[in-house]
Amino acid sequence: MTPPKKDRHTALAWNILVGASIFLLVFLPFRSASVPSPGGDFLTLAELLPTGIAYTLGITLMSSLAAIVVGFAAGMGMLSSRPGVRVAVSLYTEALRGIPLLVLLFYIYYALGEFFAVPALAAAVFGFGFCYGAYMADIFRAGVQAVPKEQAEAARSLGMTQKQALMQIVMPQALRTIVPAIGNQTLGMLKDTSLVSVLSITDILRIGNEYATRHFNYFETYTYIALLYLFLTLLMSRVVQTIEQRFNRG
Amino acid sequence: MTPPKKDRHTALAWNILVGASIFLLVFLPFRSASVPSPGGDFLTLAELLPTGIAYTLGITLMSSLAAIVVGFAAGMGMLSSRPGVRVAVSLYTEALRGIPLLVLLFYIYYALGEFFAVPALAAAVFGFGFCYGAYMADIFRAGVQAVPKEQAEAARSLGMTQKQALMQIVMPQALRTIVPAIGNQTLGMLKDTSLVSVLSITDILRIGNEYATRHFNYFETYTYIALLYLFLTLLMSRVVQTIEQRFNRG
Amino acid sequence: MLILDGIKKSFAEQTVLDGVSLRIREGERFVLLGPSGCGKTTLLRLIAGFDTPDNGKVTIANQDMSPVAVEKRPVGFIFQRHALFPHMNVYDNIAVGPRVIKTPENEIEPRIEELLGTLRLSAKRAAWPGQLSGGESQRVALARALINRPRILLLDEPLSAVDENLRQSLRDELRDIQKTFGITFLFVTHDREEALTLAHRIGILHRGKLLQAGTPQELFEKPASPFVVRFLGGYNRFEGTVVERIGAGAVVKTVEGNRLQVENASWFAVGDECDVYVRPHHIAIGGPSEFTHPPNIWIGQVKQCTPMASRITYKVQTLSGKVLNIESARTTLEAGLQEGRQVRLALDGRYAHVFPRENDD
Amino acid sequence: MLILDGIKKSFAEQTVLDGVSLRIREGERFVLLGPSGCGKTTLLRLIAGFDTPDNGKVTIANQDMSPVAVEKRPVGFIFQRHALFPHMNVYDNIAVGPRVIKTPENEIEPRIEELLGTLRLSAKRAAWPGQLSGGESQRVALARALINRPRILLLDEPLSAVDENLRQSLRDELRDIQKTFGITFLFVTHDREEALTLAHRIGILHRGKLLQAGTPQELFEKPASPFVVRFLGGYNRFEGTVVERIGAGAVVKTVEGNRLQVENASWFAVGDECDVYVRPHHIAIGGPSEFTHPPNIWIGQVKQCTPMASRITYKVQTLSGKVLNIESARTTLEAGLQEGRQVRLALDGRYAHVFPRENDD
Repeated sequence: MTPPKKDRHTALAWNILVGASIFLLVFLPFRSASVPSPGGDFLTLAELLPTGIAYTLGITLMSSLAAIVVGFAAGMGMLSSRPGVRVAVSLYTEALRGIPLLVLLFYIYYALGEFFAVPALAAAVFGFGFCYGAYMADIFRAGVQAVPKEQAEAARSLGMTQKQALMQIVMPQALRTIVPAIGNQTLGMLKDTSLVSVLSITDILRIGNEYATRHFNYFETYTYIALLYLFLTLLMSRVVQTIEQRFNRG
Repeated sequence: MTPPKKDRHTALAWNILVGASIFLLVFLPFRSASVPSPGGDFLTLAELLPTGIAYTLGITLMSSLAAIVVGFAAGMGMLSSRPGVRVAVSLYTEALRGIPLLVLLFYIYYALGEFFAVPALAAAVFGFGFCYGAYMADIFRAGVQAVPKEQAEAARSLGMTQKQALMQIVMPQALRTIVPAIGNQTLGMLKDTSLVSVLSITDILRIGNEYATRHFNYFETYTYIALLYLFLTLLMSRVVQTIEQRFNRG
Repeated sequence: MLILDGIKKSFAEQTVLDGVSLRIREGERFVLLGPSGCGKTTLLRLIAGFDTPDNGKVTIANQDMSPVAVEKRPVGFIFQRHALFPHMNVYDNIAVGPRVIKTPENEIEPRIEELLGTLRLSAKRAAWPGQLSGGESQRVALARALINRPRILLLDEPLSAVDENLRQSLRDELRDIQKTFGITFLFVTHDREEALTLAHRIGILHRGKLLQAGTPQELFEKPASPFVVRFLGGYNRFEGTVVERIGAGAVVKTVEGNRLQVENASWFAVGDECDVYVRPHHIAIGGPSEFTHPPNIWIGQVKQCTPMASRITYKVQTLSGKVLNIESARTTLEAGLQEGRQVRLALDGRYAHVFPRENDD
Repeated sequence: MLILDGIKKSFAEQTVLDGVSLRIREGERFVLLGPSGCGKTTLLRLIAGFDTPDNGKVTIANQDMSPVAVEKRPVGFIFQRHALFPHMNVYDNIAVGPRVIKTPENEIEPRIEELLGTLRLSAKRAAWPGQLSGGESQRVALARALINRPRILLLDEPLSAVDENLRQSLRDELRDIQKTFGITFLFVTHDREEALTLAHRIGILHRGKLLQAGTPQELFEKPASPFVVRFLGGYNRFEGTVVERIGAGAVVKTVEGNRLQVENASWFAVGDECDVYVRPHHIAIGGPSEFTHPPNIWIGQVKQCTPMASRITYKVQTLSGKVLNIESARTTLEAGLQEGRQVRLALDGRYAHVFPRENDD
């Protein structure tokens, strides 16, 4: 996906950044721990964070699954031969792409919360699923459309029905472009999960916020938090890249 | 950019959504105004919002300008013949793309705030500028690289120096792809400005939050806020589309 | 075998096929030849069932195809880029057809092995489509289609994506395979040479109409329209008026003022406006002392002389100003007549084709 | 005019040009012909200064080009897709060169007007590049290059992106423009016919080496290497051994067992292994009673007979099993010899080219 020209420098930058963030992630907590804790709390940031990481990664994973389900359904709807279905899907995708994710989260949690109690975690997963689903719909649609039309036609002329051709011939090929693109969306989600901190979910950022406020230690805490996110996204981007390469080769 | 196949349904969806949001934006405030105000505040949401809209749009505009400046510089750095420059730019873009925008805003406002006082507005514009700049760098790079190599070579063989060829021949053509892409980034920024509400800037979302909390009127307030964002992004997406079409035609 | 009857098809108000009727015989290699956009691929797709005609009927082996779904039609289709399934190896690609109709694997295997043997593909049984050469890929596509035992094989420019220097040998291979299997071929191309090499009969399609169908020989000797002449090779066109009738022939006076005696013009009367077509190799070229006998001896000056491997092509300007294309065989070591030289030309009136005046393009 | 002296160039360890030396004369149309990847475009780019040779020297009009920057070289470059600047109209495109060196507008205008007139572009003065036809776009590219009064015009396959049926007329136009301006042309192409039509002299480039440079006539009659024979047209290749010397000629026994008497083989001794090339049109074909006189009368069976507009091509299998390509002029109304017929062949030993045995590709 990235043009080959810049690959070498990007790879170098990746190595430097991963190295630096590991170094600082290991080094910084010890300094933090030595700062006197006015709140009387003896837990260091590093001890508190595993919960946050679990929430962040857990929400990312669940949201990604939700978005894939929504996106697949909407994407197939875009390819439907019935105009009504296509208009309905367009309404959904255009509306969801027009509303900020943070507003959507507030809407689900507080506004819909007036009618039935929505747990924060559910609100987060629904919000991400519907928001990202609107983008993933396009990924599924484009993936199917990127498979040359002759593939389906060849399958038909060899005796397959339309559905057989879609599932046995077109989809396996479409996944080559769909899977890496979903990986990139999930990477974006990993960063966007920081928004759930406003719903009082104790993800990485929320824990950082609370720690920083309690200890009046903003600089080191936020540096640590930023590096942690950087480390996680760099790691995940490597995973996505590997998937991408495998799919491009295979 | 969008494949022609879905254009018709997207356009229809656009019309329906704009129509519906205008209708609801006009209709809802009257109902809201009739709700008894427990806080004794007689201002309606509609009266409070112009400030929020001004902040939201103002921050979008300033951030976009900042990101264009940063992105142009970084993009040209990517095309530099000096490897050191290219690595430095890669470090910047990879790092900034790996840190969530919300974390970046906290970092600038609170963490760097330990050393020098950063006004919230400045923190927002800096955060957006550097975060989106990392993406715009790629837009500028790709825009220049998308111009066929022969354009620059033809210019050279007609007597232009390398710099003359870049500025007089390549750049004017690169803008055709760069300007619409910047428009799309700015559209994303418009939505992302909702994050500045956490820095206590009274943008649309912040005003909505405060109003909803004070009046215990979550459903109608957030519906109104969501529709307002939807209306603004739909409007802006039409502007971007028009620019895109003009650039593709010209 | 295959009968097309008054096929019409439009897309978005544009007529692509405008009443095409055609009969193709069992075991024939029939080539549909025409420029891009003439409707030839559309016609093939209608036969395969990928599209539906607005009007007219497709009959294969005495069966009307209108109610038959794509997957049930007794046709094989070979695509431009062969359309092998990239996620299956050669064996599985070929097995798709029999597997869809639930043929037991132990029946499929010997059939595929036999086909692989016949088509020199046995060593490629487990290869992936991406690892095949252009020729192997074509043979796999053929095997995949042939295993279903179709009544007719439809080929949509399968050689157009192939490298120039491979094309000749793939063409020969296609011929051989058709002979081996004795299957009816309907081949579509825009490449004249390909059509001439492959076809028993050629149908010339232009703007959705079948202008002529016949053997290559018939098309050259009795072209049914000016387009057929123009499309099948180089030509000189003379606009003129019939000034005299001689037996079945006539004398035409061209707008430049030359007199041209032609042999086959029985449909024309004195005074009729007409276009006369003469192929470059039907004009003999010689020094100022040659061709002393009328008719059709013209004088000119060589403007351009290009030696090719087996021929020399000339552009000669006649005294009247008209520039003629001339082609002569290159059987001697001579370089041909130099540019600037005065020459005499002899136009062979036996091979001139006369048509009523055309005014469009 | 242009002198290339031992030009070498490698990209990433791959040798693209391997010591090319060449002299091009003032006012000459020189065509560099070779298959894709032979290094011809690289050579052109080195002359223009877009790349730098690893070794060797480019001299234009007695001036060494090594220290001269791209924008200062006295060359014009015509790109494959013409590379007109899409954001400028025709006039401004042409004006780029003079404006860069700050020529006053009132001097530029008459020069452009004159060029536009000569090139039949006056009506297109204000048109945008996207509105031009292929031919107009080529003329604008030429005007843009010519206004700078270059010493030599470098053309990098400018016709390869053009539609097949336009190509012939654009070729003629290029010739005419070169004649009008009398400028030196260095034209690069992979298209044999294009080269033959355009060139005073042709240089055959293969794998970074200049195999031969000469007039088309010289290349056909005295090919310097087997590649030159093969690249310039159809051929039959016979592997054999010299079994007898006769004057300057020899008798070659082919591996299939046929005897082939050739005329020009003075470099060979009895026992030498050699390859003999005979062009398809240097083999005469006739019924069983023709060509009764030796030498080089072979017997065979027609496997394939394809009538083209002016020629008939055959594939004939000789008794020894070898399949020959044969081409004969088509001057009669006859359909040619039918497939399956017994025929006699007469190979013309005067036009056979003999080379030492080649073993690679």
